[in-house]
Amino acid sequence: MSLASLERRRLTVTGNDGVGAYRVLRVSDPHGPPPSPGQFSMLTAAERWGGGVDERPHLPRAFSVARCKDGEAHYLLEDVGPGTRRLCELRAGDEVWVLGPLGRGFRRPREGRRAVLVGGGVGIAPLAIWQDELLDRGAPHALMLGFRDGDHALGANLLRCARVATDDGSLGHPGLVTELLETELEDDPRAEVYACGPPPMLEAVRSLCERRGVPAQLALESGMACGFGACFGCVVPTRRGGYLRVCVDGPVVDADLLDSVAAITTGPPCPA
Amino acid sequence: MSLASLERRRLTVTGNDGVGAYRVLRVSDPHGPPPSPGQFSMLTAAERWGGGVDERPHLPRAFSVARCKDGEAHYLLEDVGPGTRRLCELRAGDEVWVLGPLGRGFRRPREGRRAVLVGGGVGIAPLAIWQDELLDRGAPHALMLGFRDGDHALGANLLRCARVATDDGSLGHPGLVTELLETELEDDPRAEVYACGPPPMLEAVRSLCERRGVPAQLALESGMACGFGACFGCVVPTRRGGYLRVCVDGPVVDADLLDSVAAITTGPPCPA
Amino acid sequence: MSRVEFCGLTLAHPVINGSGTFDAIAARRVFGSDLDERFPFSAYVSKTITLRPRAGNPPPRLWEASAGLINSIGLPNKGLRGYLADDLPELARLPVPLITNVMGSTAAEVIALVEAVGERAEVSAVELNVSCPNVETGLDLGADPASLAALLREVRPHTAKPLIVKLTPNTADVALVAAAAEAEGADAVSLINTLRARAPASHRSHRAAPGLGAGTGGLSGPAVYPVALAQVAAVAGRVGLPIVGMGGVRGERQARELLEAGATLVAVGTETFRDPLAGARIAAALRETPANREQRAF
Amino acid sequence: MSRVEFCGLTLAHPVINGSGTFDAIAARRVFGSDLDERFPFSAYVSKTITLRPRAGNPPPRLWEASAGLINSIGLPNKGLRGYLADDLPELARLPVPLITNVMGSTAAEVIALVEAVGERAEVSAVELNVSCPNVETGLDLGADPASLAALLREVRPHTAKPLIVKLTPNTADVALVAAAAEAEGADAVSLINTLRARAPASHRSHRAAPGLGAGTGGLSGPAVYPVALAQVAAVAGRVGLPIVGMGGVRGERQARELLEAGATLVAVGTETFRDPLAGARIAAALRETPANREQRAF
Ligand SMILES: Cc1cc2nc3c(=O)[nH]c(=O)nc-3n(C[C@H](O)[C@H](O)[C@H](O)COP(=O)(O)OP(=O)(O)OC[C@H]3O[C@@H](n4cnc5c(N)ncnc54)[C@H](O)[C@@H]3O)c2cc1C
Ligand SMILES: Cc1cc2nc3c(=O)[nH]c(=O)nc-3n(C[C@H](O)[C@H](O)[C@H](O)COP(=O)(O)OP(=O)(O)OC[C@H]3O[C@@H](n4cnc5c(N)ncnc54)[C@H](O)[C@@H]3O)c2cc1C
Ligand SMILES: Cc1cc2nc3c(=O)[nH]c(=O)nc-3n(C[C@H](O)[C@H](O)[C@H](O)COP(=O)(O)O)c2cc1C
Ligand SMILES: Cc1cc2nc3c(=O)[nH]c(=O)nc-3n(C[C@H](O)[C@H](O)[C@H](O)COP(=O)(O)O)c2cc1C
Ligand code: FES
Ligand code: FES
Repeated sequence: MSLASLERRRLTVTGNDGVGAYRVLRVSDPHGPPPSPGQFSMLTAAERWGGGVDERPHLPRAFSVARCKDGEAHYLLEDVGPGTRRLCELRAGDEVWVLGPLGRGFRRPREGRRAVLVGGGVGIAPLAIWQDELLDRGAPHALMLGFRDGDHALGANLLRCARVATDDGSLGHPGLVTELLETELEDDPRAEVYACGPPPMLEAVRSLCERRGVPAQLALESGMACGFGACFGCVVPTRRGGYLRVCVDGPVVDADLLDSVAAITTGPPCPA
Repeated sequence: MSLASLERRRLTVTGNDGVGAYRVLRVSDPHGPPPSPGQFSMLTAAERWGGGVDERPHLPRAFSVARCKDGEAHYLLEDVGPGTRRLCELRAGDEVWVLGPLGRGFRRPREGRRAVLVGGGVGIAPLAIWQDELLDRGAPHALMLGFRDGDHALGANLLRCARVATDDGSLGHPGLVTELLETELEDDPRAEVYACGPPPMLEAVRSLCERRGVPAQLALESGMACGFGACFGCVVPTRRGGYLRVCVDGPVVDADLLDSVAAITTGPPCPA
Repeated sequence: MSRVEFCGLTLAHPVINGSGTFDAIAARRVFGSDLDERFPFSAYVSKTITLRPRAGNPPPRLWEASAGLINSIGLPNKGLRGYLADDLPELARLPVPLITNVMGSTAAEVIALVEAVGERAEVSAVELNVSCPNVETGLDLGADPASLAALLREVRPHTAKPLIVKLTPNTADVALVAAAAEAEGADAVSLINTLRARAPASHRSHRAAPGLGAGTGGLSGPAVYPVALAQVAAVAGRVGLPIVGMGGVRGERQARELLEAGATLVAVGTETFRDPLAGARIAAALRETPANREQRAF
Repeated sequence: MSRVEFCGLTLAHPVINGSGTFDAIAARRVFGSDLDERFPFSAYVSKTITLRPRAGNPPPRLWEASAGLINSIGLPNKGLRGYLADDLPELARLPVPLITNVMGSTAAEVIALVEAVGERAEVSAVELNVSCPNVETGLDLGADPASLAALLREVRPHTAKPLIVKLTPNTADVALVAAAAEAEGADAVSLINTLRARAPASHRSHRAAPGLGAGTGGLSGPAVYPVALAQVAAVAGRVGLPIVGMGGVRGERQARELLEAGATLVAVGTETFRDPLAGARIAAALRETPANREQRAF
């Protein structure tokens, strides 16, 4: 796990490309600490952060590092509010403040288990960099991604060999990605599941894996003010009682730490 | 004097050109009520008003209509803070909210008097449209403009046949524009002075005209929240005691209403 | 959402102006007949009127803050007599009911104001400002339940018109103060007034001068909205009186949230400075999206 | 501006953290040795510690407001025993003096906390939180001069360490409350804590849920700065105690204005969430521009 510098870094945007309903923001970061898959950064546009709807955004926003390549960090963005809107506007040459990499990323599959990556919506982001690493290591794995429609499903092109499900049936399996997962676990119970996506999807993954006794690592989201454990704002309830901070105890947590992921759904901000 | 509509209008920027230290913002407004010289508008960028230094601007900003030509209103801008900075950034195709025209403009010279226009810095703006009207009417007049340096003095090109003074002597008369005025009034005491500029200049004009018994109309500035008499924030003290609201009783006022213009100088915002 | 009953008045919609944030007489000069044709509020609340004329505070009176405005206007007004003689006839021509806001520094002053204003047929309701932080009244009468109760006990009998008490937000527990107002016969409460605030010293002139002529002022605008919502909800949880909710309302969202928190009307202040038709815009939006509203309610 | 004396401590600069806005132990995990090498504050103020452990409020705990943040964290902490056993040894390794912030709902609780914390050599000063609006203590002890005085009269004798009282801004006249603290032997006051605020109901889930798990919360960040400046100036005008000024400090400008208004130290809270080195950035800026400062002073 890489440690972040206490100093947020002012980095230059090298590109911002539309991929279906998403954008991929590329930031030049040749000297930054290399992020582990599943880690995230807190991003703030260097200019005009604020002044959107309701005079927001004010605080930085959390984004998974989606890829790290050729001295650039990639972030996958979905415009759901004033912060993501502003970041979606950035173009090559603009600058962003980056604090990170933060949090705990994915851990390798337990001995004898094969990685099964399950993503929903913009939650495919950390799976991309994780797949990159699995491919580098030549580790066998399966990948299945769910999207609401065909435009969003174009995001699947950012990864390799994904099986795709769409809610509206416009591409791949018509239905939920967890249905694909169910079949997959049927076929190969010696899996270790890596999931990131909207809370209902994560909850479905969690309870499915629990029922089948398959270990799962869930990349959680939660409204964050700081990203480094300072505000105690990003908590989710744990099975043992009490709360964990998603930013420092996660975002990737073992599924069996949680009773349910549904409890988190009310938390802002937390896009589909 | 034109009446404004109660509805602020969303208009399109047609251009924004640098003129020395200033910018001229052009806004398409073919159907708006024609402004009288000396009237002003409250401007707000339609996008991203806010989010500058200290999360400002929040309120609209007042700008004299500097010219009205070919269905466009021109505004002369000097970047002195977050509001003017944002407006200076606007480019053709961007949109602004415009409330106006507002306030009371210049009145014609009294019978037998010749208009002498005296401007300082960005205060040349209302004199430009006033000169346009005087030229249209074939009314004889004199024009003298003061600037801090040569870069600002390029603003004089927006008007015709100006005598220029610069503080640093880089162009025209080295010194204050009020020195030019003094000579002018020496030569032609049957003048009516129209002045707009920073408070110390206005005060010098006021006391000079008072001493010489020359009528003067001063275009005042004052920090404004609304521009239409609602907030009572834009006041300046009057000679009779009490205050007048610059937005509805001015911005152009007869100099003899005031004891001194210096009292206004502390008021934000009020650029040089 | 269309007609609203408030203190016996039937209003066309639930959006009015905050006292001191819209001068209808000046606006008529500026906008002409447009003002009356598209009057943005369903009732008009006057600026605070005092017994004697006041010039108001020395400028500067305004300071823009982060997402807000600090003002130290100082309640300039013509005084009771000037108001009744000059302003009331003009305000009576407005197409909406008139609420007159008054403030006095003693019970006797307040009684004189409430009586004189209340007996005028043009005035539909009286709003009592017990909260303006810009003015040295010695005491802030509304800051504490006991002193407000004492004042209302004396004042209430002096008018049969609806009496709205405009509470101060600068208090430890606004719900307690509202309960005192209810107990002493207020017909409604309105809140929030501006938060006591200070602008930095201005360094523009040669000597360090305060950013506001009066040193301190009151904060309004979006910055105060979360405080307004908390106070309106707290008051609604405590008293049964109708509430005029205000403080940082910019658009439909805040208006709707205040109504959902228990307000009967919402008032718009600072946003009107940005958009004179803000009140009408918000009222129209509230009217247009009842379906949306129900959708969100289950 | 370099070394500052505060309550007998000599601090390297006048910028500290606001309680509950920087978890130095978590930060050490996140940033490693960088944390100690570039520690941004000249003293470290702990999160509020209570007698018994607290899990804190249910999420959501954060709501972004216009130019600010509403939080309802609910003072999660390990309780006194856990703090002393687990956290204190880790915090003692920080390169700066340690101030421990405590809160109790009765005088007996506060005494137990102040005694236990005050006797530890690692602790340089005790800050007493009498103001947290997120927690149902029944009473807000700091909201009123008399109840604060009564509390301090009991608590003060129980520690020889400097006692800083963190005042609540949710009060009618904070200067009166500060005067009560001074009279009862407080060594310093700190302000402002968050303003009582409410986030709108959230319509994201199927049922309308509150935007904050706890319903109400506290507002911080730039939105509250004009209120902080007014309260610090009011307190400085009334008491001779050193003041820790905070509330919406984002940069040098606000820090300097609070110092000019009478604060001895300034604390940074919400801005640290945006920039973990905000404290150091502001301290450096204060150090670098004394000339500028003098220029502006004549
Ligand atoms: C560890 C982590 C990793 C993430 N990775 C990614 C990623 O790779 N890509 C990505 O696109 N997103 C990612 N997110 C989510 C991303 O951080 C949010 O989408 C973003 O913060 C939204 O900010 P916004 O200003 O655009 O929208 P906001 O308006 O702040 O939030 C969106 C939602 O929050 C609610 N909301 C509305 N008003 C408020 C308010 N005032 N305060 C708080 N919430 C409000 C609304 O329901 C709205 O739909 C990640 C989050 C975390 C915690
Ligand atoms: C009738 C009228 C006509 C005008 N015509 C023109 C014109 O034609 N062209 C033109 O360029 N300008 C004109 N002005 C001035 C223009 O309105 C101001 O320059 C503008 O409002 C400044 O806004 P800003 O956000 O850029 O700067 P601000 O920062 O708002 O104001 C600039 C100055 O105000 C002070 N200030 C700093 N902080 C604050 C704060 N928080 N709140 C308030 N003040 C602060 C500072 O000393 C600063 O230098 C006119 C003003 C009036 C009243
Ligand atoms: C410039 C200004 C003047 C005000 N004058 C008065 C007043 O005379 N009487 C009063 O009761 N409230 C007065 N207020 C308070 C407003 O009526 C309102 O309570 C407050 O501004 C909060 O609403 P807002 O955020 O929508 O502005 C004034 C507010 C402003 C900004
Ligand atoms: C997330 C958060 C948690 C806080 N926790 C505490 C706390 O535990 N104890 C306390 O006395 N103040 C607490 N505060 C208040 C801050 O210390 C500070 O007084 C307030 O936030 C104003 O400063 P700011 O605007 O710089 O954040 C907290 C504030 C925030 C935003
Ligand atoms: S985001 Fe602040 S503690 Fe996790
Ligand atoms: S700017 Fe509001 S009254 Fe003049």
